[in-house]
Order: sequence, then structure tokens, then C-alpha cells
Amino acid sequence: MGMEAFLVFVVAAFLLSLLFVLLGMLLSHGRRKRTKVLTFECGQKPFEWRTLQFPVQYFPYLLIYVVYAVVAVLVLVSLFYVFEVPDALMRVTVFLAILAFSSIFASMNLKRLIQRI
Amino acid sequence: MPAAEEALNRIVDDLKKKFGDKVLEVVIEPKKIAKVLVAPECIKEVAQYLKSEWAMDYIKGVTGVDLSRLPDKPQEALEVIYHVGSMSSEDLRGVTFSLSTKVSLSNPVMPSLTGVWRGAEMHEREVYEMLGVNFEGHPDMRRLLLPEFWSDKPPLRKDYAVPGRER
Amino acid sequence: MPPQIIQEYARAAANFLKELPQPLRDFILFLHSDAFIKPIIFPGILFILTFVMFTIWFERKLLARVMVRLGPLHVGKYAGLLQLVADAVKLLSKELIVPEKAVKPLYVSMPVLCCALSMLTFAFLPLGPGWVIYPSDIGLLLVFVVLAVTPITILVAGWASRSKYSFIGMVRFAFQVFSYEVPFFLALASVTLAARSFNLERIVEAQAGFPFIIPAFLGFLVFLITAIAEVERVPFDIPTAEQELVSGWQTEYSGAYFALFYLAAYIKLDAVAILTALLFLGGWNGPSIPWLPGSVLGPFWLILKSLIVVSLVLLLRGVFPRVTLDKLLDIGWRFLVPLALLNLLVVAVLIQMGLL
Amino acid sequence: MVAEEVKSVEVYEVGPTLTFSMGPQHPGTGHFRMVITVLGDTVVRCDPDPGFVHRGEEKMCEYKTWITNIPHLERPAILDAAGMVYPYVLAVERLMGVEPPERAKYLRVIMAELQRICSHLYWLGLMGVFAGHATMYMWCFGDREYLVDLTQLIGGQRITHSYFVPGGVRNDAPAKVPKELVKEFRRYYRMMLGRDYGGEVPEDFRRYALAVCEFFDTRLDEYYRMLLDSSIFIYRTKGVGVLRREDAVSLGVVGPVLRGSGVRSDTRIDEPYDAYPYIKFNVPTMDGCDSYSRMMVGYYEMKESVRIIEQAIEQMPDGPVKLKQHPVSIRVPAGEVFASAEAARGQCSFYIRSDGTDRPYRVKICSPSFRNLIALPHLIRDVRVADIPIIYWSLNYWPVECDR
Repeated sequence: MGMEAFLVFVVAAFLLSLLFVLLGMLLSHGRRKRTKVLTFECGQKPFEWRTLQFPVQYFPYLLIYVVYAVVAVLVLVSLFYVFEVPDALMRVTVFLAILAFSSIFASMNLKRLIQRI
Repeated sequence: MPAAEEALNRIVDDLKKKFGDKVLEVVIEPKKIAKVLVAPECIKEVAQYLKSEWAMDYIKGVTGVDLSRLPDKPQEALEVIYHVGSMSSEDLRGVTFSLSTKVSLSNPVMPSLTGVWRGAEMHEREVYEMLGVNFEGHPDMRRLLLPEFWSDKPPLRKDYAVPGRER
Repeated sequence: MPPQIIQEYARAAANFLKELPQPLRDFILFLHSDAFIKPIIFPGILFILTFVMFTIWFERKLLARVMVRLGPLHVGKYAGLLQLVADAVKLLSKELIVPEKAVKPLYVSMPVLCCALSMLTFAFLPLGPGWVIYPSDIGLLLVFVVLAVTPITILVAGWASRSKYSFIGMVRFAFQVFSYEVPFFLALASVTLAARSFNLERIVEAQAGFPFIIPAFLGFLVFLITAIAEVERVPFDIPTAEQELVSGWQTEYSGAYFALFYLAAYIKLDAVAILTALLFLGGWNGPSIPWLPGSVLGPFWLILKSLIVVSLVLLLRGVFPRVTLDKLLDIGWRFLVPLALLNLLVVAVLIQMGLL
Repeated sequence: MVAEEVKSVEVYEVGPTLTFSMGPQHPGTGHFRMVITVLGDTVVRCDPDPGFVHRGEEKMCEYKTWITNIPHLERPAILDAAGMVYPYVLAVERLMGVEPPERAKYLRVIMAELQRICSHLYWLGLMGVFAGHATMYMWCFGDREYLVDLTQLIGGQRITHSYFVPGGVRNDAPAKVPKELVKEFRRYYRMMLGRDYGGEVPEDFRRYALAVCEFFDTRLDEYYRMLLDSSIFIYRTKGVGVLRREDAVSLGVVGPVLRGSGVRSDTRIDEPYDAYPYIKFNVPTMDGCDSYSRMMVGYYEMKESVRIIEQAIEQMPDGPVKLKQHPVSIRVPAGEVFASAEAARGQCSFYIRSDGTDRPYRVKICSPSFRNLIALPHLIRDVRVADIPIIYWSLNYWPVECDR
């Protein structure tokens, strides 16, 4: 029963979004010119395009993210077990300990990791 | 007599003594303003001297004037005036010292004073495009205000007439 | 109306239905079934659109009050209620421009995808007991899956525009995503821990005594702050910072495409507000009102609570300047993550003590 | 205008950079363009490119008479018309060797300070917008209306009033204020401050002006609490765009930018003109040298301006407001003069050369925005992209005034 309603909703959501574009195509007016579709920067001819380098100064954050995101998924999985087991505190403590260890490890090795990359 | 005007007198006397006949003309006004005309060859020297000895470290503006249509005594020359003041000397507060020079209209070349007053950079760029004065030794001599397609005469010269207007 | 008349009415309608041809009858029955009413009318499309329209109008009026202005005034009978319709017509009638350099299939499809995916969040959000399109035991996880996928459409849209401002906006958005997502998850973990379920209805039922904002106040704070970052509202509207990047990742979009992104942003805002009400403010639990029937009472309280959250988020736009990206990263990692962990610990201790 | 050259000027060896323009069609700049080169999120180079609103004011001045130049010269900075015309009028007076009557001196000071406040309110409001805080803009503009009303009462026009003429001001301030204006002011006062104005707001001009001043002074404190004291704003501006004292002097910046770098320099004190010598006021300076200091100097200047207006209104003598038989077309004796006045954005100077006819021979405007622009490439270097609008607007840069 829920599945049916869900499918109807998904289809309706996509159709509605498409409807907007279709309406836009129907209602929009204006003569097409090449100058309109050119890429401009603030009304000026753009400079040469080069790919932007990754902002280096935020890189350490990315590394921590890699560590934490994995752990965050882990906590969600482990929580499934937490519900069954009475000593929730024990579980959370273990989780926090893992987290603390990994972040200390990450911060200690951060410099070396950055240099290697 | 206020201290500022006394100081101005002293500066001008000092300049006359130091540079002799290179100082061509001197005007001192009551409102803390003095003007000294020097030859373009020695303007950098004078500017350097003014800055180091008399603490004239603050640039207020660079003006170019085309003298070719002056009614009383027209000259085929451009006058370039550096208005400078002082921020480090209390006596010279509010003083405007005009250091000026004359370059010929046909070949307007003079040394750039950006080495002395860093702030002169854009002022000189403006004089360059508006009156066509070439500043030798300027780090970045480019157009500033005029559009890139401007190919007419420098607009502030007197022989450039605004189309459709009469003076 | 006396009940006899209603009964007669129903009987007449049933008779009328019997005489209809089979396909038409099926269709009419379908229109009365949950499979139609739920996705299209109440927790579904119509409700979403109305709620979003109201939110936008409400934002304009509220901000106008803060700024000592009047806000929309003329379109619609009362206080410019129909201003948004006028704006929508204006946006839709604008020329659809696809930049020459853009990666066309991606550029065109991302707004549609973004809007549809944001709406999808509502499929798993119960608005009252039984009022949910897709009841699921892992409803909360599904909501977060959708919320985690939506940013990808934005990243692709920024990349596909092939313009520098879009590109910088996209990179900023990527950084914003990973600065808020971890504390977002951790704040959620405390609620699931307290309710011992991922089922949103069960989570609300667990708050029958008191809302989770009381034991998990820190979690609520973290959740709210990260939710604002999630919906890119001031002070965290860094990827679309107007004064810095024109319009960030949506610079090149115009007309109907822009309208879709605009709509998506407000749908996300409403979804997050409802989620906050469900997780922390006790959902549809509330004192009963005599003249309101039970099936309406739940949605009433929930929507009221989510409106409070919405107005809180909207008000921030009137009082805060924008922070910078590095400040957001700082807040996210040095402040919110430890706070969320602390909150987790507090909740665990409370459970251990038998208080939750 | 610099598009072609930039590519060849520098190639950075540190890594791949990205060059893009900011402006002239950008919500964060005016009619002005910066060519920004970034490495990651850090700006390595900023090349200002003014000139999009260059109108050749200096050339046009040579074609107009001494008097018709006045409304014309207001155009570069319409928000601060008084500040822009003030040095011109002073210069012409100095060439002619005349002095305006006492009352005119005070009226000029009142007008100049009113416009300074209006201009600074615009600055503060847009600073808020550039920091992502739109409320500040709306508040500033709502309150500015009453100051503009006052300007209109005195000068007859809301913004570009052409009030200053060589030898005085165009007309006297009125004795009475229209009833509707007073009523409207009382309503606004009650709405904004939540209380009635203590006592009647009279229709007498002097007392009405004082009431507006008092109201505005109270509102200024609220601005401080709303934006300038908010921790996010302080974080965004403190230590951002540092212009050290010696750099400020050697680059020749003016006004709040100079005073924000700790230099106590103000034309109103250094070369006092008109009624300023008779009025007591402070010149606020800050030692932070950053965007926050510059904005705060602007903020405190508004407070000082209110004090100046109050004093000027109280001290203003009666009498004529312009020299007798003021001619429409004047001939100015030949000569050259360099006169300065403190406009809202800083010292504005005019170099004027006259050849004895009814038109100037050469007029050079050293506008404050132009002189502050010189500092821009030095400030926008090694900062984040997000700081560009903050630094840019902390200079209170006005493109039209710079381009003239």
C-alpha cells in the first residue's frame, strides 16, 4: 500500500518539476541570439579558463572528514545493536574512545599526510 | 605668522640655495600654498630632497595643464604639477607644496616620481592618458579611465575640441 | 447537516458509481484512495506547494517588519498573498538561456532533479499519526539519504555551467557540505539513541512525555545550526553569496530553471523545519483542542511547531551578517562536532540512569 | 580596458591561478571593475579598472561658465554634492578675493555636515549589505529620509541642490517647517524609538532641526548594537585589509581611510575654512588600520557631524546669506589656486587655473575616491575571496567620483 502511494508521489514530483520547465518553454519569449548564450563575466569577456586549484588551506579539514564520515556511518550501524543491549553508555563510550583515538592519530600524522600528498 | 607659512618660506629658500638656477619660478600664497617650478631633468632630485629633508611624504594630486592657449603668454608646453603635503611634520600640517615642471608639447617626456611618492602611480597614469605625458620609469604605464578603443588625441589637450561644443 | 441527509447522499453517490463504466469507476475510486490522496493532496504535492508558498510570503513579510518596510502589498487581496504567483509567472515567462559553453544535458536536467529530490524528502516525513506517504522502519535514514543526495545535483549544476563564478560557488558548496554533514549525523544519532528507533512515528511517540529538546538540548542546537547550513540560509549562504560570487553556483541559471532551484531551496527549508519539529519538538504531540478532530489535531500541532522553526530560521536573515567559509569549517569541526559528541554522551548517561 | 595586458603581465609559478573580473555588472561592485587573480581561495593580484563612468568632467568644465559649473560638478558624487562643490566654491572665492557673509558660512557647514551624514549612512548601509546583512541598509535608508528632508528644507532640493555659490549660499533657511513634515517625523520617531518625542516638535526650523539631530543620534546607537557590535561583523572586518600607517601616508589616501590607519588628519582642522574654526569637534581616529577601523571612523564621524550641526544651528547669526548684487555670470581674475575641503569620503581638492575670462582655463579634481583607489590593489592581496567586498567597501569607494 505504501509502495503504491510512494510511486505515485515520485512520479508526481518529477512531473511537476518537468512541468515547470515545459511551462517555461511555452511561456518564455524573446528572440534567440548568439550573444545571449555566450558566457560573460560581469558583462565582460571572460579571461582564459583554467581549472581552479583546490583551496589548499582547507585540506586538513578534508582529511578529518574522511576519518569522521566513516565513523559517523559506524555509529549509525552500531546504534542498531545499541537498541537491543541495555548498557548504551558502554557502547557510546567505546565509540567515543575509537573516535578520540582516530582523531588524535589523524592530527598527529596530519602534517606527514599532507606532505606525502 | 603661522608656523606653516614660515616653514614654507624656509623650504623655498633652502631649495633656492641647494638647486640654484634650476629653480625657475617661485610663488607663495597666503593660504599655506607654495609653488616651485623646476626643470624636468632635476625634478626627481628636487622631489627626493623635499621628501627626505622636509618630510613631504604625502601626495595630493598630479595635474597636467596644457599652456598652449593661455591668452597672455601662450607657450608650446605642458605643465605638470605635483601637489604634495606632509603628514609627519606637525608644522607643515595642511600645507600644499606644488612642485611643477614644464615639458614640451611635441615631445612630452619626464621622469616618473613613483619612486619618490608611491601614490603617484595612478595620478601619473591619468596624466599620461589625458595629456599624453610619458613618464619614464613608471612601473605600469597603461590607460586608466579612457576606453580601450580611444584613438584620438589626449582629451585634455587644448587642441582636442569636444565635438558639438564651442568654447 | 443531519446525518440522515449525509447517508442518503452517500447512498446516491454509490448508486451513481455502480452505473459508471468500469475504468471510470476505478479511477474515481482511485481518487478517493490513500494512493492518491496522500501523495497528491495532503502530505504530498499540494500541501508542499502551499506550505512553500506560505513560507516565501511569510519570509517577505517578516523580513519587511524587521527592516521597517512593508513587503509585498498589492498582488492578491490581502497583504500581497499572491505575490509569489506573480513572481512565478514572471520567472516562467523569461527566456530559457543555456550558455554556449555549458554541458547541456547536465545543465538542463539538474534543476529538475534538484527540485524533485527535495520534494522526495516529504515522502518519508509523517505529518501526523498515519499521515505519511511511505511508512518505513528506517524512515529517518531514508530522509537523510535524500538530504545527502540533493547536494550532488547542486554540485553538478555548478560544474556544468562552466562559468567561473558557478565553479567557485560549487567548490564552496562542497566545502560547506562536508563541514555540516558530520555534526548533522551525530545530532541525529542522539535522537535515535533516545527513541531506540529510526522510525519517525516511533520517535514521535517516544516523545509523548516530553520532547527530546529537553534531554538533548545540545543536539537540538547542533541540528538547527547544521540545518541552516544545509538549506544555505543566512548566515551560512556562503555558496550563493551575492556580493562575492554574484549568485554562486546558480549564476548562469535563469527563468524556469532558476525558479526550480528557488523552489527546491524553500522545499528543503520546510522539510528541515518539519524534521526538527519531529525529532526535537515532540512532533504532533500537543494538548487537544475541543473543536479539532483527532486526525487534524496532529498535523495542526506539527505544522505549528515547524512554522516556529521556520520563522526562527527566516529571522536570522534579518539579524546576522554572513560568515566566511573558513569560519563555517571552524564552527563545524571545532565546535559542533565536540558538542554533538557531548550530547551523545549525555543522552547515553540519561538512558543508563533510566530517565529516557 | 586592461583585459589584454593582464595575461602577459605576470605568470605565477606557485600554481595554476584563475583570473576573473569582478564588476562592472556585479552586486559587489559599482560601475567599476577589478580583475582578480586567485590561487585557490586566496587573491594573489587585484587590478582595479575604473573608467566605466568617466564623463570628462574636467574637460566639460572648460566649456561652461563659472556658475554653470556648480550643478555640473555635483554630478560625480550626488550623495555628497556639498562636499564636491565646496572646494570649487572656495577656490573661486579665493581667486576673486571675496569672503561670504557669516550666516552663509554656518549654512554651508550645516549643509556639508548633513550631506556627510547622508553619504556615511549610505556607506554604513552598503557595508551591511556587503557583509550579507540587508537590514542595516534598510534602516539607514529609512532614517536618511529625515535628514534628506532637512536638506530639502534648507537647499530646496533633496540631493543635488547647487546650494553653494561663490560669495555665499543660494538662499536662506526657512523659518517654519511644514506641518505635515513635523507630523510625519513624530510618527516615525514613535515607531522607531517606541516613545513620543519629549515635548512638542515645533514648527520652528531651528528646533525641528535639533529634534532630528537628537533622533538620529539615538538611532546611531542602535546601529552600533545591530551591526557594528555583532561578533560576526567584527570577525569579518577586524584584521581584514590592513593598511599600515606609513603605507596610508605614502599612498596618499584620504578621509576615513587615512584616519582609520591612525593618522589624525582632517582638512577641517588642518586648513580650517568657513565656520569650522568657531565650532568644537573631534576628529575620530582608530589605530586598527583594518576595515573595521575605517568603518568605525565613519560611524564616529556621523556622531561628530551631529554635534557640529547642533552647534552650528545654535551659533548661527542672522544676516544676509550672500554678497550683494551677486552676478549670474562672473569673471574671475587670472591666476591659479589649489583649494581643499573635507568631503564625506575625504579631502577633495580642486586645482583651478583661470585666464580671466568667464570660463575656467583648467579645472583639476583630486577626488577622494580616486586617491583611495590607489590603496585598493595593495589591500586586496593575500586575502580570501570573501573579503573582497568588505575591503572594497571599507574604502567607501564611489566609482563616479573617481572617474569624474
